Amino acid sequence: MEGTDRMTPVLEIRGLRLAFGAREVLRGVDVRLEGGAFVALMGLSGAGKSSVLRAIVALEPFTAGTITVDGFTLRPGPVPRESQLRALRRKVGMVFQQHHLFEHLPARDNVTLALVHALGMEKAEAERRAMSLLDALAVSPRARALPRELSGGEAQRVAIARALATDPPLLLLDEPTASLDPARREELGGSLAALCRAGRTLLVTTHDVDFARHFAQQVIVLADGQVAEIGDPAAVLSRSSHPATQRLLQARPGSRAS
Amino acid sequence: MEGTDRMTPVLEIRGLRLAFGAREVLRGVDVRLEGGAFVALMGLSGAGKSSVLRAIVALEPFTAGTITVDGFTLRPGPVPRESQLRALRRKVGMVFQQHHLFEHLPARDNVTLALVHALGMEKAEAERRAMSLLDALAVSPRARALPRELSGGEAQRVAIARALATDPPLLLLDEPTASLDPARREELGGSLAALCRAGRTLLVTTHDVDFARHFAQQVIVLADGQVAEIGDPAAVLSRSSHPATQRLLQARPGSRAS
Amino acid sequence: MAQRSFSRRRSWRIPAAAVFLLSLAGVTWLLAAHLRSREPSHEPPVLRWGGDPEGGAPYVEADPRNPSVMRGFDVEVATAIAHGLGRQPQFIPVSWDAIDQSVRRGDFAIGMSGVEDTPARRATMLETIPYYEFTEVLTVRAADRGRFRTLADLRGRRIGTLGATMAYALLMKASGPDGFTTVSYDDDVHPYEDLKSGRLDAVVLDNIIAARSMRQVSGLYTQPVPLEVGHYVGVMAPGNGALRNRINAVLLARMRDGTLERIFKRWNVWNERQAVFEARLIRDGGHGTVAVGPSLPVHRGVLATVRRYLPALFAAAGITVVISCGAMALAILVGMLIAAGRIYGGRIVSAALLGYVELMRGTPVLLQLYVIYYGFASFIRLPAFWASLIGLGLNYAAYESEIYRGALEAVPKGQLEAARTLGLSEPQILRLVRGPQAFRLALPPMTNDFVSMLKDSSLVSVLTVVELTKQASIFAANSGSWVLPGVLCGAFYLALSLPLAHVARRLELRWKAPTA
Amino acid sequence: MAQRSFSRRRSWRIPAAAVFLLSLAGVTWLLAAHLRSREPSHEPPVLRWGGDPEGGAPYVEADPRNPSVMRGFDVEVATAIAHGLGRQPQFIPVSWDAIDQSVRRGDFAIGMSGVEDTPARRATMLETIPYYEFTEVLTVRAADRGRFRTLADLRGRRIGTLGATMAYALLMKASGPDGFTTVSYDDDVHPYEDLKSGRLDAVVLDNIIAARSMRQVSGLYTQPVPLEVGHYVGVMAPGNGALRNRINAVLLARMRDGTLERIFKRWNVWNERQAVFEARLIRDGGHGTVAVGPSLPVHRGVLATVRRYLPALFAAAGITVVISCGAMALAILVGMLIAAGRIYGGRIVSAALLGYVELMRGTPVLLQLYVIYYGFASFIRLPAFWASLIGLGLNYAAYESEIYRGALEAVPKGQLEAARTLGLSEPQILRLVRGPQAFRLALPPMTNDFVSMLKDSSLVSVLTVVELTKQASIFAANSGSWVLPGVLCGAFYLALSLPLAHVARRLELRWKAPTA
Ligand SMILES: Nc1ncnc2c1ncn2[C@@H]1O[C@H](COP(=O)(O)OP(=O)(O)OP(=O)(O)O)[C@@H](O)[C@H]1O
Ligand SMILES: Nc1ncnc2c1ncn2[C@@H]1O[C@H](COP(=O)(O)OP(=O)(O)OP(=O)(O)O)[C@@H](O)[C@H]1O
Ligand SMILES: [Mg+2]
Ligand SMILES: [Mg+2]
Repeated sequence: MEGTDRMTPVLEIRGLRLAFGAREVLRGVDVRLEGGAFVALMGLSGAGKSSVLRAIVALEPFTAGTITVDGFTLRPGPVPRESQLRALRRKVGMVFQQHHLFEHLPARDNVTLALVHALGMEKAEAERRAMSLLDALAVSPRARALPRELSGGEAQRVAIARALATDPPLLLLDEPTASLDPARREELGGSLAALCRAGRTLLVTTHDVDFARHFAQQVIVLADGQVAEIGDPAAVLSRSSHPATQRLLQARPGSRAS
Repeated sequence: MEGTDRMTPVLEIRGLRLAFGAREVLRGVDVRLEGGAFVALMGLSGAGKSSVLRAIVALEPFTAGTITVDGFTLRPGPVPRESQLRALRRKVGMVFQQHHLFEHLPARDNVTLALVHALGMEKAEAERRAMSLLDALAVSPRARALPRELSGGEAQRVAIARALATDPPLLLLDEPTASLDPARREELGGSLAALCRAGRTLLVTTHDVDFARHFAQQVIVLADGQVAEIGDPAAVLSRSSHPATQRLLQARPGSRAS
Repeated sequence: MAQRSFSRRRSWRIPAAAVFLLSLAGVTWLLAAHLRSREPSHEPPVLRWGGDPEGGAPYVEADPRNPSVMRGFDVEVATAIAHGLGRQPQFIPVSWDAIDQSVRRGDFAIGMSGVEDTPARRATMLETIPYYEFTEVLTVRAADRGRFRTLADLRGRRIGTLGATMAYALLMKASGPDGFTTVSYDDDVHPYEDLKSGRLDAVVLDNIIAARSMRQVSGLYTQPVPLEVGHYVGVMAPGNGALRNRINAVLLARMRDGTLERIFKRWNVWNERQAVFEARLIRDGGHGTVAVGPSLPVHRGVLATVRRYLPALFAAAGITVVISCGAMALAILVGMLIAAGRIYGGRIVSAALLGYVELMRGTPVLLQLYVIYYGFASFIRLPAFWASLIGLGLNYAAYESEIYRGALEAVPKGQLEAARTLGLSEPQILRLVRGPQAFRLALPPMTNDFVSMLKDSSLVSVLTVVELTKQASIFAANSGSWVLPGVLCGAFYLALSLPLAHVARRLELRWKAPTA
Repeated sequence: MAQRSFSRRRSWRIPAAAVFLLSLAGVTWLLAAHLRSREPSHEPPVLRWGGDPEGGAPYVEADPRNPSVMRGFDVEVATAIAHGLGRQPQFIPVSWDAIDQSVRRGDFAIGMSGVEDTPARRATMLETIPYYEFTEVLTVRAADRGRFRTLADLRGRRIGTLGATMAYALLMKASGPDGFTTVSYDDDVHPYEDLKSGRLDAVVLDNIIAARSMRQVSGLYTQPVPLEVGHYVGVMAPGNGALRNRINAVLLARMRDGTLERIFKRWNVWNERQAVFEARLIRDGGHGTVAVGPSLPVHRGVLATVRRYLPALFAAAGITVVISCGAMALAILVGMLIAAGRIYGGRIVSAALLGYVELMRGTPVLLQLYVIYYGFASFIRLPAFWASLIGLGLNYAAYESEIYRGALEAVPKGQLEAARTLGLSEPQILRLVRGPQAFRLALPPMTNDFVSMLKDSSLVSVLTVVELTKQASIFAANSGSWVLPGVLCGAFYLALSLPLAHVARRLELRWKAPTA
């Protein structure tokens, strides 16, 4: 109700409730992202971060609330048929926590597949784009390897490249930093920041406080199926007094060291 | 050759060379762990950390060198048949980077399986042990969930519980912190530290510098298929001048912040 | 609960659809059988007619003075017809129970060899008007002429007859109420011999055969009261209507001018029953005459026939189920062992097993059944039932093993590695981790095999085991048409496989793909 | 390279093992056929002997005065034998080409109905010493008596004979060098009629049949020079040796006391050839007499016979391959559509498809073939070949669809979700992500079906298509034994399925399970 006067959001989640069987995981989540935002979604393991992202890309049915992506609205009830999701698919990209690479295709073809068949790009051009992306993420040497031949971090970066390839206006990344070494995280953070400077909108779940603090413009803390706290990373992650945030960070080494 | 006078090591790797096809990933790795050690194995993504661990548990054949676990020695060439590895299996436990939970069994049974069938423990007792472990890792509420119903972090913790259950003298953990929130990491670090105080030996790969610094007694940096640097975490991770270590940490937010 | 009721609804929907389609097919077939025309574009100068030389006198027999020349009243009637059509008769020898198929195939235009007018035949073939009226009579040992006057007197006794005849149908119907056993023969000599020798207590066949046999076998007595009235007709291919009508005309004409009477007298099968019968036919110009009172069992039509054969079919279906299940159990067991051997066994073991698989898959199971039943008989003489079960089982084991091998190899290696590092032995891993997950992958193809096993089990009939298909073909031989038994047989198999497939689907849902 | 050679070695090892096992089975069988004894524990007072009443005079025919009494020289010889053994003869009617099986089954002790002494029969059955020596003679139109003196004169012509006879074997052998066409008949009347009518240029049959037919069909001429010498023997079940020897003794005795001569004279089939023949037999007491010079083709033994039938078998195998491949292609195509429909289609669609699957899986394919070939004939009259191909294809499609459905559902859902979020359409996902990974899972069961399709294709012989099994059974009928054709047939199927299985394995290795 409030804030409708502000510029129309790229993503708006209202009172999202989501349950697996009897177990209600999300109990009314409200999120609002303007274009060009870089938002970190944090919370305890099992808090429901992945569920939120999966709900946004219409992979998880939800019981109440609405999800609106740039005009396209998802409603409670069974997931709509793919044919009705065309519009949504063009607007949102996703990196899965478990990567979900196409096991029968080499790294490069994992990236080009959508470019060629969904965007109808020339094969040669698609491969150029794929290689440049893999290069930027420092996995181009493994471009010909099958997913089962990749290391954890390499697989993760290929998955990121695959999602970046189609260059969707809204990008959801589920724990993209999980198995990256510090240097790679830095690089990833940098390129993501560049992306949202270019107008893309990013919603990133992460357990890496430093990463969130240095790259996100805003942090959303998910707890007990609801948004516990929203705000500037520095504020939330350093000086927050909110119990949920405390629970998430309380044991943070940095804080203990001091 | 040197140091044979010291107490006999739990794990000794000598000149380990490992190649995938033409690509040589490990080019002479030497590692030596005494009982009760807590060692962090670090390195760029794709450096070969997982390969080292997999080689130790005889899942990856290697081309040169020897791996000796508490008297049991692995040699180059094809992986020996399972029947000849009985001794090794009882000595080493492993947590996989991709978890590899048994998809058809609920979380709890994933933990009890080995207890009942490998150690011949009473079913009831096995379940008590499993529940207490899951409890310690805060996933006991999901004990009845199938792996596909677990969140990334929950799956990871179940995998850890499964490895801890059989309580092997040498424990290899591949990125156990990857998808854990800061609080869970702290708890995990704590319980691991307790384990090695109880005499277990731990070799843990991680990209989490803080985790390594606070819990490991020793850090091994893997680079270009060899051990680039080895030493006290504080020293290596804060004041190291070694180029490989620089490459790994150079972008570390902490260092930059200063 | 909701789940249950849902699945029940589901389980209903399927048979509904299936049975609907099945009956559709059946009906089309029957329909087609009527519509299909085989009439030649221009009529040849000869009339090809088919008969069974084995039928013997007085129907059709080879002239002893010149065996290639046929004689008998059917021969003469056929000749009369041919001449009436201005053609030359040409005789085509055919075995009696193949007459319908042959005429349908167009081997000859009309079949005449003591061919009876039966509902089954009328449903599928074209019949001329009847040219002879016979009666089914009860023959007993002379000594018993007082005791056994009617079928009712024969409760608990054995009555013989010729298979695929009206007499057989008549007995099948009466056997229920009157509670006697019907014994079907393939020739009309043995029944009377067995009657004399005491193996039977009575024989029911038509008066002509009875008379003929009485002349050969002494000490028998035929009860004067007929059990049933029937007619000999010429049988023609459906759609051959034009010719049929002209033949009917000729037959009527020959009745009027007494030609038929002379023929029948010459073979002394004429009696005043014929006089009455022909008079009636001539009166109403051959119309509606074949419609005999509904009281007569053979005219009870399809449903009654079906009801008559159901018990036998059910029993046979039982055999089919037992053999199929037994063989499948064996196949699954051996198949698992082979699959395990091929994956875990050494070079030699897996090579040998591969050889077994390719040999069993590559050669016809029928051949294998022969080898097991006859070939091994010198070493171990297996009863037909066990030979069938083992033969089918070992053959299917080869197929199953391939299915399991594929499924086992499809289980994610990571889980196997995890299991190893946990210290589980390979057999344990197979039993606890790999097998369970492979099983679900194997379930659909396994169901396929189980379902086709039901039908392959019909092969064992070559080992003298009477199962569903065999029983159906006996039924077919006796009802003189394959249509009804075929559809029934299909329905039975369907009824067996549907629950099977349903259970399999339930299992599949239960162990939903873990990767799902 | 190394890979190649390895796989080659492998591909050799398998057929080796397989063929070894196959021949093993075959040998066991032959062996067993010899060893197996069917002799009854105590001899009955009657001698049951089997003959074919259709054989007609002078062999076996029904006495016109009393059709249940048989007459003919075989009848009298059999009677002489029975009396010689101090038994009563009991005649068991049997169709000529079933004599061997029946006697083997123990329906009667000895078969005598112009039964020829052939290598095949000698290999599998027990033969008495020959009791009559006949000759194979060449009959032509009187007009051609000058042109067609020998088989060599008949290059490019059509020669008729009776199937399953020595004459047939003789022609099969000569047809190669002399380049004429052999036409096999089921009865011995039609060949001569067709010869007269010009459909044939010559008929080769034994002198007795020739003489008989010449009496009935005019305008024919039989060349005096015999093509071949053969013998009639009594055929008995293997292991019945004791009785056989006593029968041989009786036969020799009857030759000495001239009984046989009188019999043959009465049926005027006696000639001085018999005198010489009997004299020789009596001289060396019936030993080694049947061993006729190796120059005679029918005594060339197994290998020659095989070589003779190979071309026909190869041709038939071709049909089998074409139909199997065609049907399998159809099955795969339709199966994929059904599987896709069941997974992606709405409630109604998938329910209907499920109905189709259950109906096709649940009912015998034979029934379906009948419906398609005969049932639909009124709407669309399919040629047998196409009906077979379509029938098998549609039936197997049901099985394939289940395999694909299972495989498609086994592909990790996560990858499908990823594909969706990338904006790929469901058809694209099926084609690019799901299908390729499912295919490898489906490969082993698919191979199973392809291999069994090869053998199921034999069912189409009911639609008059002559494929491998049918050809083998023709072979069997002509060589009078199922053993050799059976083993050959099996070997052919094996030879067809082995490469198939091998290719499948290569494919499997190529697309090694991604999860591996
Ligand atoms: N398919 C499912 N069926 C049942 N429960 C599920 C399913 N998927 C997730 N859950 C449960 O829902 C809760 C939220 O899962 P989710 O993956 O969103 O957590 P998360 O915030 O992503 O945790 P993590 O940081 O560990 O990834 C978890 O407790 C999980 O066990
Ligand atoms: N099965 C395989 N076939 C071919 N190459 C492989 C295979 N497994 C791993 N590699 C390659 O070997 C290198 C080392 O892999 P490894 O998993 O040990 O790296 P890592 O140190 O564990 O990396 P990460 O931190 O991302 O897990 C990587 O470049 C990887 O691509
Ligand atoms: Mg998550
Ligand atoms: Mg790794």
